[in-house]
Amino acid sequence: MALNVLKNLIKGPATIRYPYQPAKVTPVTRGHLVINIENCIFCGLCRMHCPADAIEVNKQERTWQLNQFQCIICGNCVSYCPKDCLSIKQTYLPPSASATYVTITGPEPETKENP
Amino acid sequence: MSKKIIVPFGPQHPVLPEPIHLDLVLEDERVIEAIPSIGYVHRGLEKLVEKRDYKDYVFISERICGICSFIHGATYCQAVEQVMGVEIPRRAEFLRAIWSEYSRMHSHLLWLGCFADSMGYENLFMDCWKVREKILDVLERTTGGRVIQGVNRVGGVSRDMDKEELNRIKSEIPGLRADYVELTRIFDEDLTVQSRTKGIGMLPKDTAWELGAVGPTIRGSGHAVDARMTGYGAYDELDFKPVVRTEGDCHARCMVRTGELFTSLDLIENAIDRIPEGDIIVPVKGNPSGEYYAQTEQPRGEVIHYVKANGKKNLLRHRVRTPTLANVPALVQMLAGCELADVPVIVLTIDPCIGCMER
Amino acid sequence: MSYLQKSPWIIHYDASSCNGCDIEVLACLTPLYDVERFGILNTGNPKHADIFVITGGVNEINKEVVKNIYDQMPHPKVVVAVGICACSGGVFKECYNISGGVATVIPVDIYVPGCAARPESIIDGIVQALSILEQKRNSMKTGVEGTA
Amino acid sequence: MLSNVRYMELLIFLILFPLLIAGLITLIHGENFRRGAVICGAVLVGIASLFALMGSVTSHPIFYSVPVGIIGILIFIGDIAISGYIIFVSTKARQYLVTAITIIQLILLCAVEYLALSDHATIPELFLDQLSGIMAAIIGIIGGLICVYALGYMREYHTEHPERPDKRPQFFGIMFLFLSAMFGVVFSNNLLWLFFFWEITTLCSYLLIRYPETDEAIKNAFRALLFNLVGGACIPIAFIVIFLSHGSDLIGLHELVVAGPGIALIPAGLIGIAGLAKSAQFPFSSWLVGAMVAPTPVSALLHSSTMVKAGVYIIARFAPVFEGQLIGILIALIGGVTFLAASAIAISQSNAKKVLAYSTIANLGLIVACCGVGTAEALWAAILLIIFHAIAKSLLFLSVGTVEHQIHSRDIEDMTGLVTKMPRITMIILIGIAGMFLAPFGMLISKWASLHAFVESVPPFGILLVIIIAYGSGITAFFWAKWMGKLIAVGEPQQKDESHIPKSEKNILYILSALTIGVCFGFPIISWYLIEPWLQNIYQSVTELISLSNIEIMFMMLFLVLIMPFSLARFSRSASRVPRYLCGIPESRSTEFIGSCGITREIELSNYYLDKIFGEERLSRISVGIGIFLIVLILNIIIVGGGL
Amino acid sequence: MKQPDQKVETIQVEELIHRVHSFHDDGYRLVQISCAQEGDAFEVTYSFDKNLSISHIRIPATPENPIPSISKIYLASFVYENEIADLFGIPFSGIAIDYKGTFFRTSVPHPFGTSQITVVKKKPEEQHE
Amino acid sequence: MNPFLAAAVFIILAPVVGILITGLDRILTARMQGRVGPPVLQPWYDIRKLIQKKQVAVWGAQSFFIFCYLIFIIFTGALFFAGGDILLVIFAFTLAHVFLVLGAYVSFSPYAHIGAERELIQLMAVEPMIIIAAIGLYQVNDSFLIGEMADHPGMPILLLPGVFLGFIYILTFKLRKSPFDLATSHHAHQELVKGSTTEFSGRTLAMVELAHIYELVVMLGFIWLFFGANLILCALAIVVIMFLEILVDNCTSRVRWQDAMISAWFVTLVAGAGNIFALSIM
Ligand code: SF4
Ligand code: SF4
Ligand code: SF4
Ligand code: SF4
Ligand code: SF4
Ligand code: SF4
Ligand code: SF4
Ligand code: SF4
Repeated sequence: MALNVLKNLIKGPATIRYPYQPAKVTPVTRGHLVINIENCIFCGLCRMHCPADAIEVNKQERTWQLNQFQCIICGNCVSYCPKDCLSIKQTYLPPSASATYVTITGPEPETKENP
Repeated sequence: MSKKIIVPFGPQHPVLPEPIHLDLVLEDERVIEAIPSIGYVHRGLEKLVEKRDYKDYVFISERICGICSFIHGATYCQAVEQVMGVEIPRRAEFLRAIWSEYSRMHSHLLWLGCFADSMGYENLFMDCWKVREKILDVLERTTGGRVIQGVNRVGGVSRDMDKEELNRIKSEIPGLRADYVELTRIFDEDLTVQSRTKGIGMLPKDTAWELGAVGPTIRGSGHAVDARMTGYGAYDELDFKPVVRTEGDCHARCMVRTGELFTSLDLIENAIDRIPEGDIIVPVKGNPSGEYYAQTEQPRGEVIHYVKANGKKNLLRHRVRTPTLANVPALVQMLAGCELADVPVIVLTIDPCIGCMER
Repeated sequence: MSYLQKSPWIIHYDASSCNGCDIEVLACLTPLYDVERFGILNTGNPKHADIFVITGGVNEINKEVVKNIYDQMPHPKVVVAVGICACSGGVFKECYNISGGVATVIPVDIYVPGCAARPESIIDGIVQALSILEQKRNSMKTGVEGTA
Repeated sequence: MLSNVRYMELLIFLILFPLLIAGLITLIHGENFRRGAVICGAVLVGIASLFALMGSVTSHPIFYSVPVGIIGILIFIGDIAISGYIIFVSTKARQYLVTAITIIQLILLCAVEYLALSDHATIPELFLDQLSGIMAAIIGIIGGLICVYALGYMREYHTEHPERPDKRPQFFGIMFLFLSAMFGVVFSNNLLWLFFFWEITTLCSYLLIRYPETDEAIKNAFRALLFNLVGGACIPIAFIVIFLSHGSDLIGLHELVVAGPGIALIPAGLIGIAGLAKSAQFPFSSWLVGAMVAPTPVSALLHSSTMVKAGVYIIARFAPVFEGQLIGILIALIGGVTFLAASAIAISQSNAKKVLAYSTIANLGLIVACCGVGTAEALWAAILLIIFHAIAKSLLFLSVGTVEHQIHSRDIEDMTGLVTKMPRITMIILIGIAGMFLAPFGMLISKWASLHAFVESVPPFGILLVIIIAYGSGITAFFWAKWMGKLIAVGEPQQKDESHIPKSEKNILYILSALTIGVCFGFPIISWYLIEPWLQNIYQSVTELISLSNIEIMFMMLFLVLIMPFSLARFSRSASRVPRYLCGIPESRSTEFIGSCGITREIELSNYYLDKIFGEERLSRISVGIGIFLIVLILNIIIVGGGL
Repeated sequence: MKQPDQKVETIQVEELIHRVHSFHDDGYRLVQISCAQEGDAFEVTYSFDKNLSISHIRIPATPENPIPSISKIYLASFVYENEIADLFGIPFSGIAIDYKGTFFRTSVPHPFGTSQITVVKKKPEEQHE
Repeated sequence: MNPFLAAAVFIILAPVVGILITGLDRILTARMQGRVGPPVLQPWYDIRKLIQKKQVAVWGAQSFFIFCYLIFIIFTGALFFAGGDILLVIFAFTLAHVFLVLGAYVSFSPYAHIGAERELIQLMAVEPMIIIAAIGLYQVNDSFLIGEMADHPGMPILLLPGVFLGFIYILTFKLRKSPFDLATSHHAHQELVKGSTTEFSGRTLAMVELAHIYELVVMLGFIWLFFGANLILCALAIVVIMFLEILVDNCTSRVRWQDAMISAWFVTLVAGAGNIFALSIM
């Protein structure tokens, strides 16, 4: 053990000096969920299959709502979304001091008038 | 007047990574009686199976435990697949085996670290966890999650490893092996570690069997009980020999785990050599009906996932018999008559996974 | 900057998590992340601790335990809820035995998301907690006792 | 200052007056009379002994021949009477071993008397020097206080144990008889006298130990008798040796010591063995532990502060003879082994009186070790030890007795949190304990002195003793500190209740605590005016024993220790209260928690007793073995030395 | 790879002790005891293992009639029996170490023994203060 | 130097030296574990932080005993550096520790209680060796006065190799380092939580920490005595010994109390007592 210890001492620390150095990320890291609301058709499939119940979809008001502090970033919704508008970003959400941190992505007004 | 010391040990206690409680009755520092009490992590997640789609439930089953998370997910999928009669692609089974073995290594390294820490060997704890980060790097690189991988799906896995990745993994193995040799040497030969582990927490061969211990706990007492020997998934094709020690003390259980680090590396190498090309997932249609007891080997021992379904998209019952629960009777047995200083050491040698024990 | 910010000692408790976040909290102490750089020590004893790092959604019997630990911590103190479970209950929110987030039991100052929360996230969370700690100390000095 | 003759009258008063009181108390029953007589007697004896102490200051030893020749005969008759009584009771109780030894002793004594008749001694029978003065003061003051304390104690004792026969008149009679005998021991110059008084203390001890009249008490009383007789039997042998080889002129204590090691060594060795038995050194120690069945004042008087001191007193008298001699070294080793082993055994005991008993044995061992070494410095330490120990130990015994009557247990474990129930008594016990092992209190000063003394003397044996003390002091700290901890550890505060304690008991305890602290301040004075002149007389030249700067340091420490408690109030207010840490289990300020199986459990926190390492039986067996080995070695040297 | 189907043998409660005894005498290891509810009926399944092959026996159960504990034969059964007693409300008689309902302390008694789903939706508003 | 001046210098400078050494110790430990570690002044920050915290206690008397502990440790150190009698220094040291133990007992809290018992076991293990070291130094210097020992022109260590060895052995107890950190540990993960200090908080804990720092300096003072007036060598020795202590701390697990106590006694007997015994024969 002594050898090991001395080796550590000589080799210098293995520490990543986060936050002064960037954090480790890989291309497949699951950081947080984002939506490209333009394509969303508010079908609610993502809501149905979210194991954490983190999504609310309101078809009438055309809102898609994510409780980011409830989403477990499993990516299940991504695989169920018919329009592929959901995706997972590699950066993770920063900690926050507010308890009910809820992101509401506002409705995209209809551009096409129905006849 | 009795000369007793009655001490509550846990639920919040720095040597316990997870809450469990023991009423310790001591005389000087000798443990006269140790009665465990659990339930501090009982969430009742099995009940969620009645609410969630059986496919989405995979993510919950993964969160039974954050350490052997992968194997929980895989075993659940395996159980559902058996009920539904789904034959999943061979490549998926190999991938599951590779990730399982990585989980096992990460779990064992984590355990070795906590074990060292329970004896007050902080440096060794740090070393073990340093090596463990290398395993986590591989897991994150291949699945996207450090501790919760989230790649299991009913019908296969959701992520593949390409040729390049497999080669990279393989090329990293010799380095890991060297690290393991170093760690094993310390756990095996260091005098203070020996004085804290040899002859401590004896679990004789017969008792271990009688009490239904599983995993390294029973393998340290001389029984070759390892669910991988049943050849589930890809294990039927991999060369596998369980690590068994006969001493039945804390040191033996520790050495079983260090031995299994090498076995896991061998299995991974083996799997990479033999992994077939092909799909990684098959579409699963319909709802399950029937029941199945899926049995796999977690780092802590054999786990049983039981599913029962009646043709609805929600299962009727999901029940997990985790290795820790099976090892609790053995723990009670081992604690009687030990020293207070040995309590954390002995508690840790069953590698208690309270999270999965209580679901 | 006060000395409180230079020497935050933490206590970690697993109030019914899946372990994923716990091991990440532990990982913060280990060489790769080494929070002792910030003077952070894991004391394991509420009476020495300044920061309560808590994981998991608090189950039935843990409510009392969590409250007890919180009460035993001397002022000023902050609570950091690590992981989705601790923030809101996460996947287990609807379980019968889960109260749904630490905030249902004790006041939480910082929420660290992630399932499991990554070590970097946890470090960020603790660093954010430090300034809250400082605020609480100031309000304590001016006579207004910290919350609860 | 009084004249010499006055002093002699004082000595005779001190011997006879308690005897008178004893007779009165035994004959005239009635609570109030007894009360008055005991208090008067104690006060007068105390004052007289103080006079004796003052008389011994600065003056040379005063010798005095009793003008009445018949007393020698009376003493011989007394000896025979004592032996006869012992033979009577021992045959009745079928303790034939005791009978046999008494008969042997009687035969030896007759031989001595035969020799004495043909060679009538012309030495002064009584004398007074500083050591006698100190001893007399201890006997008079502490003994008197204990007798007064016993008044209240024995009343409670008999209400608690109605089944035991109430023989209080005899009890107090024997107590005073004992005081008388003790004065006799320390004032006698004629060894024949000394032996007579010596035998009386043995007898008193026997009678008082069997006072409760339980089977255990009777058994232990006979054990005490047996061991003391075995030791006592060595004294007549010593007389025979003296008479045969040097004639009656050396039958005086002073004369014998002055004669020097060449002549006195063998008798001194034999008398030393008697002293070892009386001061309960291994292998004789078990009688003292057994004696703890007696009521607590008896334990305090006989078995800690006075009678056992007779044993070390006699060894101290012969210390100059032992200096640098093999016999002295062996005696010192017995003391050392006893100190170490008895301290170690004390760790495994939870019975407060047994702890006190073993610690008494240990301290006596240390004194014996100092005397065996026999240098001026060592003797200085020994006498300081005698003083400090007598005061602090009697304080401890008496306060434990008081606690015992209040909580109906003498188990240390039952004293948890006593500080809330009986804060004053607890303070007193704490002072007593601190006096036993903590700097800057008495025993520690003496330990410091003995270390200084041993390190230079009789190499390499001195170093051996130093090593023994080094180990012993750690061990001592362990068992005392854990007891202190028990007293102040407060679980659930109890109702404060000290009202049932008799006033007399409380006052005695206050006086003794004051004395304990007082001698710490006063020890330089005692040293300058009493001990150093005495040593000067014996050793001619005495170097500076304790430097002024060290005294200053000790005073500084003492001062700090004494002012510290005044800060207590500040601290007890400043913190806000939170429940104790129970791993997160809520506790709500009581000492209960809900444990496994939903059972509510009480926290219990016993001390450690480390039975596996310091078990009584194991260690006793080993150390009795060593003790016997060393005694046999001494006897061999004596026989060889005598034969040559 | 498809594993072979599993056979579960249903027996009567009365036979239980006898059957468990014979498993024990044959050198089987107790693997687990589980319980499931279907409609109003409960079933308790015991699994034993020897030489890598598992056998299951099953008995019907009700919350009214206690099942004899097998902890005299396999001590380890006490964990499973306490668990089933607490979660399903099915009583066992003569458990070697009986926690008397404190093994799993749950917010609702016997959460698995009631037919209504006890999963409740919690609002984020339910917060401290 | 004037003894009073020396004592004053100790009281003022010891915390500075002690904090620097402890800080370097923590960095070195971290480096040995492959970590970066805290800033050098971390122990100082810790103490200041603790003073700023609100005070909580089970019983107020706890703080009283700890205050006594601190005062007597400082007194011991002052006495030491003023050149007093070494035996008195040792006894004052014991007195101080008894106060610490009593402080732990007062709360009637399980872990503090066990910590107190273990603290006493440590005291029992360590005390013989310290006294023997004092005696050994006396044999070499012919004086019990530290003042005179410090002026020894030669190197007492040459005559006292065994004593020195034994002293280094028990130094591990005194510095609360693995494998002998029985009663309380710098690291959280141990079976006794924080052992004897479990129930202390805020200012009380700060006093404990400060006392530990004074204690460290006193213990290093003892090492100095083994090198007499040879200051450079002494400084070197202290560096080497501290390094070795930290190395051992990092290379061992905590042993059980039986092993700790018996081994300490054994080493004391063989190395320490053997050494002074041999010296007395010579
Ligand atoms: S990532 Fe998972 S938890 Fe998050 S919203 Fe999508 S399905 Fe729900
Ligand atoms: S599944 Fe996709 S398209 Fe449907 S609501 Fe969700 S995000 Fe919109
Ligand atoms: S032991 Fe249990 S909790 Fe741990 S990883 Fe395995 S399945 Fe998960
Ligand atoms: S044993 Fe512990 S670490 Fe492993 S899965 Fe269970 S809770 Fe997690
Ligand atoms: S409800 Fe949330 S916090 Fe509780 S266990 Fe489940 S996921 Fe974790
Ligand atoms: S947030 Fe995720 S990883 Fe963390 S405890 Fe909860 S389920 Fe486990
Ligand atoms: S305490 Fe016990 S022995 Fe003493 S008097 Fe009372 S009952 Fe008798
Ligand atoms: S309830 Fe009683 S018998 Fe049962 S486990 Fe608890 S203590 Fe033992």
